[in-house]
Amino acid sequence: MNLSVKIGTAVFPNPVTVASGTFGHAEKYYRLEEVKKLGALIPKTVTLHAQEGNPPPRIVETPAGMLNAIGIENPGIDVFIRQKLSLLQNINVPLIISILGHSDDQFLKLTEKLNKAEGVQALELNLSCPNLQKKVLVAQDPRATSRLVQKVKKVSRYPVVAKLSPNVTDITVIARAAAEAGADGVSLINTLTGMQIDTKSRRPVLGNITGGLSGPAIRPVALNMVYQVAQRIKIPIIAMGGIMNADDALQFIMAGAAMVAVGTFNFVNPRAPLDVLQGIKAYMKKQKIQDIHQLCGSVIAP
Amino acid sequence: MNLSVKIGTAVFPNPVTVASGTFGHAEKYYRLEEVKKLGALIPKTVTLHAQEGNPPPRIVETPAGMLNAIGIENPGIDVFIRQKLSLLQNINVPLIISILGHSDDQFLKLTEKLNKAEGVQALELNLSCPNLQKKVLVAQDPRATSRLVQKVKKVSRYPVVAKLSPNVTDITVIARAAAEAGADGVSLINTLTGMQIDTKSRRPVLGNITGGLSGPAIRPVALNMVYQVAQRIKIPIIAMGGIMNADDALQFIMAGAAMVAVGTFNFVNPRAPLDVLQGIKAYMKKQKIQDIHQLCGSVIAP
Amino acid sequence: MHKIQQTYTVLSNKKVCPRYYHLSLDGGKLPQNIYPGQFVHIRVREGLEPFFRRPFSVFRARKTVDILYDVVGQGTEILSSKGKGDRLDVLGPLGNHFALPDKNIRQVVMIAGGIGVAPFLIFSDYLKSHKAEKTLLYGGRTKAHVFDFKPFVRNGCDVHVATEDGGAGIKGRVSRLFSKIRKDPESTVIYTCGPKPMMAAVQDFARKHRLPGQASCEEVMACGLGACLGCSTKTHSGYKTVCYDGPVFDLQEICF
Amino acid sequence: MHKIQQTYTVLSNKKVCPRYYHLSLDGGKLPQNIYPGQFVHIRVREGLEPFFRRPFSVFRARKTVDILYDVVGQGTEILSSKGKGDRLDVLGPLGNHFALPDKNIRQVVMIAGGIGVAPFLIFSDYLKSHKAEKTLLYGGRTKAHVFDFKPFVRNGCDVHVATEDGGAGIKGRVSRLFSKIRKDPESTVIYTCGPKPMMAAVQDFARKHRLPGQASCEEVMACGLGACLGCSTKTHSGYKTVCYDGPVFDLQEICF
Ligand SMILES: Cc1cc2nc3c(=O)[nH]c(=O)nc-3n(C[C@H](O)[C@H](O)[C@H](O)COP(=O)(O)OP(=O)(O)OC[C@H]3O[C@@H](n4cnc5c(N)ncnc54)[C@H](O)[C@@H]3O)c2cc1C
Ligand SMILES: Cc1cc2nc3c(=O)[nH]c(=O)nc-3n(C[C@H](O)[C@H](O)[C@H](O)COP(=O)(O)OP(=O)(O)OC[C@H]3O[C@@H](n4cnc5c(N)ncnc54)[C@H](O)[C@@H]3O)c2cc1C
Ligand SMILES: Cc1cc2nc3c(=O)[nH]c(=O)nc-3n(C[C@H](O)[C@H](O)[C@H](O)COP(=O)(O)O)c2cc1C
Ligand SMILES: Cc1cc2nc3c(=O)[nH]c(=O)nc-3n(C[C@H](O)[C@H](O)[C@H](O)COP(=O)(O)O)c2cc1C
Ligand code: FES
Ligand code: FES
Repeated sequence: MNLSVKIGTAVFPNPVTVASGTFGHAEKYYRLEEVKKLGALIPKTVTLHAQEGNPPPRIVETPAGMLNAIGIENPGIDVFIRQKLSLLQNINVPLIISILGHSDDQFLKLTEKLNKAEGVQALELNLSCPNLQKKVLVAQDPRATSRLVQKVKKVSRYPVVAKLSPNVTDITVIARAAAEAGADGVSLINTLTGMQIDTKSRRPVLGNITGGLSGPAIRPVALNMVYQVAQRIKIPIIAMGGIMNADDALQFIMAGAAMVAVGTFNFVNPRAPLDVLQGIKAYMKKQKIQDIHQLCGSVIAP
Repeated sequence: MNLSVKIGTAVFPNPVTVASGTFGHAEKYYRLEEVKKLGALIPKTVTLHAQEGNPPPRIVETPAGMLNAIGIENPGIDVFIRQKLSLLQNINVPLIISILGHSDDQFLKLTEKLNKAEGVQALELNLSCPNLQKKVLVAQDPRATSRLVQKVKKVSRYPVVAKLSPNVTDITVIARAAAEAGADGVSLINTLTGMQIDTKSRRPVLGNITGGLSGPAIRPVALNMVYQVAQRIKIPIIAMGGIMNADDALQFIMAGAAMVAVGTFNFVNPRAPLDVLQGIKAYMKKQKIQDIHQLCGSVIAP
Repeated sequence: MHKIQQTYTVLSNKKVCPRYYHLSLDGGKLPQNIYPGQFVHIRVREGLEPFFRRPFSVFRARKTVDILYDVVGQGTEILSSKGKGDRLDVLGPLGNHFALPDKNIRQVVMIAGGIGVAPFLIFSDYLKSHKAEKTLLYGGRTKAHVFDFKPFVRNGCDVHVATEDGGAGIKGRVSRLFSKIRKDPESTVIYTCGPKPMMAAVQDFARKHRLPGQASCEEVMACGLGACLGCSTKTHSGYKTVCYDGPVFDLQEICF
Repeated sequence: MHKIQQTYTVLSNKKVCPRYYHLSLDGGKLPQNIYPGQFVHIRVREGLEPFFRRPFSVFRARKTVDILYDVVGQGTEILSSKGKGDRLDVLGPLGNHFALPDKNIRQVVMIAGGIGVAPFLIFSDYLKSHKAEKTLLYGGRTKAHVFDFKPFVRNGCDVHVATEDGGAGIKGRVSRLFSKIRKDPESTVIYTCGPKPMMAAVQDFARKHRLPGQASCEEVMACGLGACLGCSTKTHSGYKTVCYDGPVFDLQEICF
């Protein structure tokens, strides 16, 4: 059974990964021989300088999902490379590093620093974090997306994946801009902007006022976007948004995803990514499918 | 206790209504003396000509919500006015009639026909139905929104409310276009486009392939949009999206809504609109709030 | 707000065969208002999971309101865990009902596939005083789908059973029992409820022999009240809601 | 995939006072690995409602793993319905733990508000062999929040109780019991767990008298593993995750 997938020149043993910001401390809590079975890991987004993140509360449960406004808390790229990257490399699983610059220049600096590091398979450009004090995200503007992808592609020794926002009128326009600018893949979706109010105190529940909605609640939205994008562009899609189990993941693959990431559901069931992988294999076996590429985009729609 | 709210020149005894497409056959199934307590009813969208709707399946459950692709099945405005309007008028509750034209001209014809009818308090222009075979919705284009609102306003003898789509990059831009064009209010949100696939048959679950996501799952998205729009425009907002109970409704009112509509949750608990109304009254009593306007937009956010 | 939304107490909830449960609700005044073929729409628990109510044909409505159900997913799973004294939020009765056969009818044939048998017990209660011969043709997948048909027999029904694996009754599909049907368009009438392919076979048979009939249909439902237009099914006169225009349709009307 | 994700069987789940329940899990080898102050992260039922797991301090870890909990919402409501033989998906042990007091310490003061008492029984188990005087100051809202403190007494603790309505112990807040604390920075150490305003009062008191101490904090949690950075709390050295960097922090570090 062939499960391996490619993004640009990077090869991943299978299509199952974890979404940025939803998986960590594997070295302490996980059986690494199990983590190693995944197709890739995508760690929390790293920025050029350390960020302390947003004031708490940062998360709240919502119906079948959650809001988060972490604010990309991270130690900055230098500390990341020095301290975390080697822990991750020890797991011996392909790594897709998610980066976010607050300017084109910062994206380039991040890329250059990672060019010098070892054990990285691809870059994911987070163009879509809704929890920073920006009015317009890069991924809400096709020109900005195009320009940034082009610049990073010129510099990067790794395949480059653009992570897109669902908070747009037509995500296919942005995806096409990324593809035409040379991206090797796109990741979708990041979170939908949302809010909750505590009626007792009359205050927003989140310290940041608004946050990003994720989890099973948004899965139908994510699936539609993956389906629409897959109709329009040829580069591989890393799909995420509410995936809890193999059936969910298969829906995304049938809609056209090359890889699938478990995000929020890691918090509910840390075993979910492996369950997804096993479930995909079981489905392929039952349906006598030899190669995952036969499933990719196989939805039968008029 | 004053609960009454105004939209343009129309006065509603209280802020609680039901969302278009989610309430019907009151004459057969409801105690009309109870329905009469609501602030308004918004019946299913009516088009100029009868529409048979989309092929089944038209609905599917999703985590904490549902997808629908009804396709505005309706008997057309003439039959509506002849047969349904009088049944609705008999209830003796203010009516906001939702209309949808497939061209500016159709919107105007609908308006003229309703101008001649009796017992209508306001019009809701459905600019945002995602289940018709259109590439771009009116409510995804500020210019189209502005033009259409202006045209209808010129003709309509009723206050005009523009119903907006959440499938946009920045809903405040569309809301502002509607407000500046003279709309007396905006309704938000309509459904988010979504999809589900049956992995056994590898087919989309819905006959229409995609549908609109509604229900508690999308409430945080709706609340954020209402909050953002309320910061930017002065005209009243009719808020909807996942409201199940008074606490949900109060969140929307605090975020800036003048009225709140129960939609999908009518299917789960038909008593929900009245529960919401009672709960709002109980909250106001407890908090010693005399006038609903003191609550509207009262969220405390930096 | 709703005339028809009530909370009822579970009186009993028992397995009647390996596949089916029989739930009895203390229906208050509800039973008097129920006609054969109507259904109840049950919120199997508070909260959002499952999200929709679940529709079930009324199996019997005498002092209690009863349903017969198959555990096929989360909703019916939860229902099967209910016990005496539990309370359920119920909408009903909903939908239209079977038309009672004319006086001149001499054979009433009820053709049921699996759990589709549910509306026929209450129907046979209503038919008790009707002079016609009453024939129940029941097709189940296995013996596990066969329960005690005595209440039907007591109502004067001839019961014939077929199972696909031959574990009970004759072996084969229910269509192997069609020989029990008198092919007289004037005096025979068919009522059917079950999986679509089975009802399509009944439709073919009835068309061929010009037998009149009705079918009770299923679609996934949200409101159950004809409000959302979500449960529409295709008929030769356009889309019709199963919950409001149906669930009972003229047998030849439906596009299976 | 997880070293620490396991399904455990409920051994018992009993009300110990009108407000609190005591749940015992057959913890397998888990108890040996638990230190006082650590917590377990429980999926109270399958499905999506509630969505997050729920964190609970370990109350005791001998052969079984025990928690003491207050029913405050949906998650704890569901937990209270569990009975012997039910199975629970548990992550744990998670977080850091209380630092054991040095040998020179002569009074260990545990200051608990309400359900914040939970981590102190296991702590007193660990302190059994320590020579220091062990003092538990417990503040509850009403008598309904007071349970049997014998296990603490058996561990050699002096237990003092205050309730806001005077229904048990002395009347007033737990701060009225601070007189039991020896104000010697060299030989007294404070551990506290409870509502923020209470811990803030303890912090003030400790600062004033220069007493060292630790506090166990709470925040809403998603992962419980330090992965999501969602449970961060403000400290004088920046945001720290309660689940990974905590739940136990230096008493003066936290910005209440
Ligand atoms: C008018 C009507 C009368 C019915 N009467 C009975 C009855 O008397 N006894 C009985 O056991 N069942 C009856 N059903 C079917 C019953 O409603 C479904 O089996 C039930 O809703 C499944 O719920 P679940 O959560 O257990 O399964 P799910 O997990 O929701 O689904 C399991 C399977 O059942 C199908 N299903 C789900 N909802 C429906 C639905 N509303 N109608 C048909 N199929 C559905 C799904 O597509 C899936 O294949 C009736 C349905 C209708 C529309
Ligand atoms: C490290 C840690 C240890 C804890 N130990 C215990 C314990 O030993 N016994 C015990 O009864 N409780 C303990 N709690 C609190 C417990 O987790 C919450 O009471 C529980 O999650 C509430 O769930 P619910 O669904 O019943 O209530 P919900 O409906 O979720 O909420 C009810 C109230 O509890 C608050 N709440 C919800 N989740 C948390 C949370 N994670 N932390 C704090 N408050 C919360 C809500 O804001 C709300 O005010 C601990 C919390 C943490 C973080
Ligand atoms: C707590 C949390 C933190 C996240 N942090 C990041 C991040 O740092 N970078 C990023 O690109 N996406 C981040 N995301 C978004 C997820 O990677 C993912 O795109 C999104 O949550 C949708 O998938 P899901 O529904 O499976 O979680 C975060 C999501 C959550 C819930
Ligand atoms: C079955 C169904 C039918 C709907 N039909 C219409 C419609 O005809 N016109 C319209 O403007 N909105 C329609 N809507 C959208 C709702 O009015 C509402 O805007 C949306 O569902 C969000 O609110 P909710 O989450 O409370 O349902 C429909 C929604 C559903 C679920
Ligand atoms: S279920 Fe809503 S119309 Fe039938
Ligand atoms: S709960 Fe995720 S970091 Fe603490």
